[in-house]
Amino acid sequence: MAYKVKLEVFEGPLDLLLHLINRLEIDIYDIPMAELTNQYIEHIHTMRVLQLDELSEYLVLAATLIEIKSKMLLPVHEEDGLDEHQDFEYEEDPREELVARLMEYKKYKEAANQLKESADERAIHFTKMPEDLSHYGEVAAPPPDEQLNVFDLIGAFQKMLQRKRLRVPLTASITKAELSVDEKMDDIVAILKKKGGTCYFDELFVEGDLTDLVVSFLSLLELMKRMDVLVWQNENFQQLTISFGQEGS
Amino acid sequence: MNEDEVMHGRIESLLFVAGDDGLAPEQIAAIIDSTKANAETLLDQLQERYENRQDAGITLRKYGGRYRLVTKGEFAGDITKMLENPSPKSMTQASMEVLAIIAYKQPVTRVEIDDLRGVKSEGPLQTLVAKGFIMEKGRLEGSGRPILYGTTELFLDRFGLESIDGLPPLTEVEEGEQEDTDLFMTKFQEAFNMQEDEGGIID
Amino acid sequence: MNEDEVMHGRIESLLFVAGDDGLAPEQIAAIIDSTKANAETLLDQLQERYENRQDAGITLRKYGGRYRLVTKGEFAGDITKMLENPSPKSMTQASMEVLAIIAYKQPVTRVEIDDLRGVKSEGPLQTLVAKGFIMEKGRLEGSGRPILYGTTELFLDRFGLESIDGLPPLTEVEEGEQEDTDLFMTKFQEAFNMQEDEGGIID
Repeated sequence: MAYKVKLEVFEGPLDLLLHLINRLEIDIYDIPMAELTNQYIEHIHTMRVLQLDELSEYLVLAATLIEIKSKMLLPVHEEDGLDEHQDFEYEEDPREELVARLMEYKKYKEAANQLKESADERAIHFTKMPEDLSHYGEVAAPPPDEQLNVFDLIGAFQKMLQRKRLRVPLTASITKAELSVDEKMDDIVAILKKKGGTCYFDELFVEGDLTDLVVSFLSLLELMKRMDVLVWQNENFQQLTISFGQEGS
Repeated sequence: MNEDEVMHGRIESLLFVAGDDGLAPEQIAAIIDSTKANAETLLDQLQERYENRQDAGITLRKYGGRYRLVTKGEFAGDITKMLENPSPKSMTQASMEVLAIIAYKQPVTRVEIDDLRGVKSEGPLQTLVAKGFIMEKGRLEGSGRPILYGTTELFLDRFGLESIDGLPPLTEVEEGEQEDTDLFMTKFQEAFNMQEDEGGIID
Repeated sequence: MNEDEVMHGRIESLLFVAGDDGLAPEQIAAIIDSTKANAETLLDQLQERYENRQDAGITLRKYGGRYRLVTKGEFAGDITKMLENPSPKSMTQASMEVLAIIAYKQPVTRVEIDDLRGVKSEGPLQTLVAKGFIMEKGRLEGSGRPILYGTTELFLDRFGLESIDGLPPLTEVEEGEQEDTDLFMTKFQEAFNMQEDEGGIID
């Protein structure tokens, strides 16, 4: 099992190759192609057993490796007095492109780690929500002419979600008491109607703070007691489903 | 003294993040591992500092048993000016949030938006209607018949969308929500047990 | 000096109100009726004060061209305690790689990213869009007119960068830099452990 996880952590064929190069303590600028190719193929063989989704991409690189290996086996020029190794230093090395790709990939892989560190540093600084300025006056707002950005919308949404995470109740003693059970019962009926008469239990408890959730639950209990709604489940451990009772519309 | 200074810093950071919600002295005491009385002494000292320091734009107020940071009264004029000098982005985070919720969840009621944001959204909604980005799309059947909001043609135009289906998916968000739900349910369980002990029900 | 102190107070109150939105120096200049350069000087002074004052729980940071108040790093523990928030799910290695490529090479197409990584990046791209870290920055002229991706303001904020130029330079790997590789493997191991903690690989 641990082995499997270790294989899954490779982010692609180049990542696997970098790993092998490091593990075999190979000089990346003088890769022994035969050895590396064998190791690589051995690895993807194991991965094939695991039905890796991106197997095809791994195979493409395997083909490249084999191609490079065979190119290196071919005598390029028969010049007297030079052994094969030296030969490659003057001729174009078939490994060159692969090495360049690996180095380029490695650069960004390291940049990713640096970025992660920056994100971690940023994450320890908390901020607050903008103050509600509506009581200072209306923001005069003619339709803006400039093109706005959908991605700003997503950004805003994500910021909100983050804040929501921060708004997890400070302590259990807080009672906002904004919603009564009666009001919440109406809300639940409204949700049910909107969802066409049936909804999952969880859908009633997606939003709100702790108090809201407690009130929602009590409201649901009350509705069940009155037989306004039914709560049922198809099988054990399945989601609870809420629907209108006989009295409901 | 030095020790106290650090405590003031700690408390300031807590109050800052708590924002509008503020904090009860008991909560502060629990976090800084001290007594309520000590927390209150520190809060009093902190308030005195804010009042005496000319370079402080904020001060400490106690409303309904909870302490919160607020801006000093003398800067109200500047804050009003902020409204006249909107951000170059031209829409506030609040408006963008509300617009995002409506765009992705439409048709949606104000109560749903408030719930999701954890804060009242009356102001941003008015702004968005005034800007012509959202409109009433009917009313929900049921108690109160609340207004359902949806986006307008102008919204599509200004945001360069062919149709509302052209919005990029928020798949990751759904996952996050699910996690939140799990967390909430754990909390809920705790609270429920607690309430049973107290023998009461929140109303 | 006294004059400056009052200015610091004014600016603090503005930044407090703006919260997460932050303020651009131009906005502050407009509100306090001064020049951008002067506003920036005052902001620098303010930041220095925050950093030097032990009793300050907050400080000033500039992310993506906008100044905002944030809590000091040393109080993160207290705040986490207060919020009882689970730390946000960290991103997968795949998403981080794609994000790094986009950050440094933007604008860039999916095909370029795929080529560089030697693996399809569709999933991570969608995640990054949904998280609000990347956006479409137009399309490449030519066959198929592929989408060009770039980073967003939110990316700068969440990664603590003043601007995209603030990215650390890419390290060119020197020949025979074994140490570097070791470091890389350490990181790799860390990332691997982290993912194990998450209990699986998300795509």
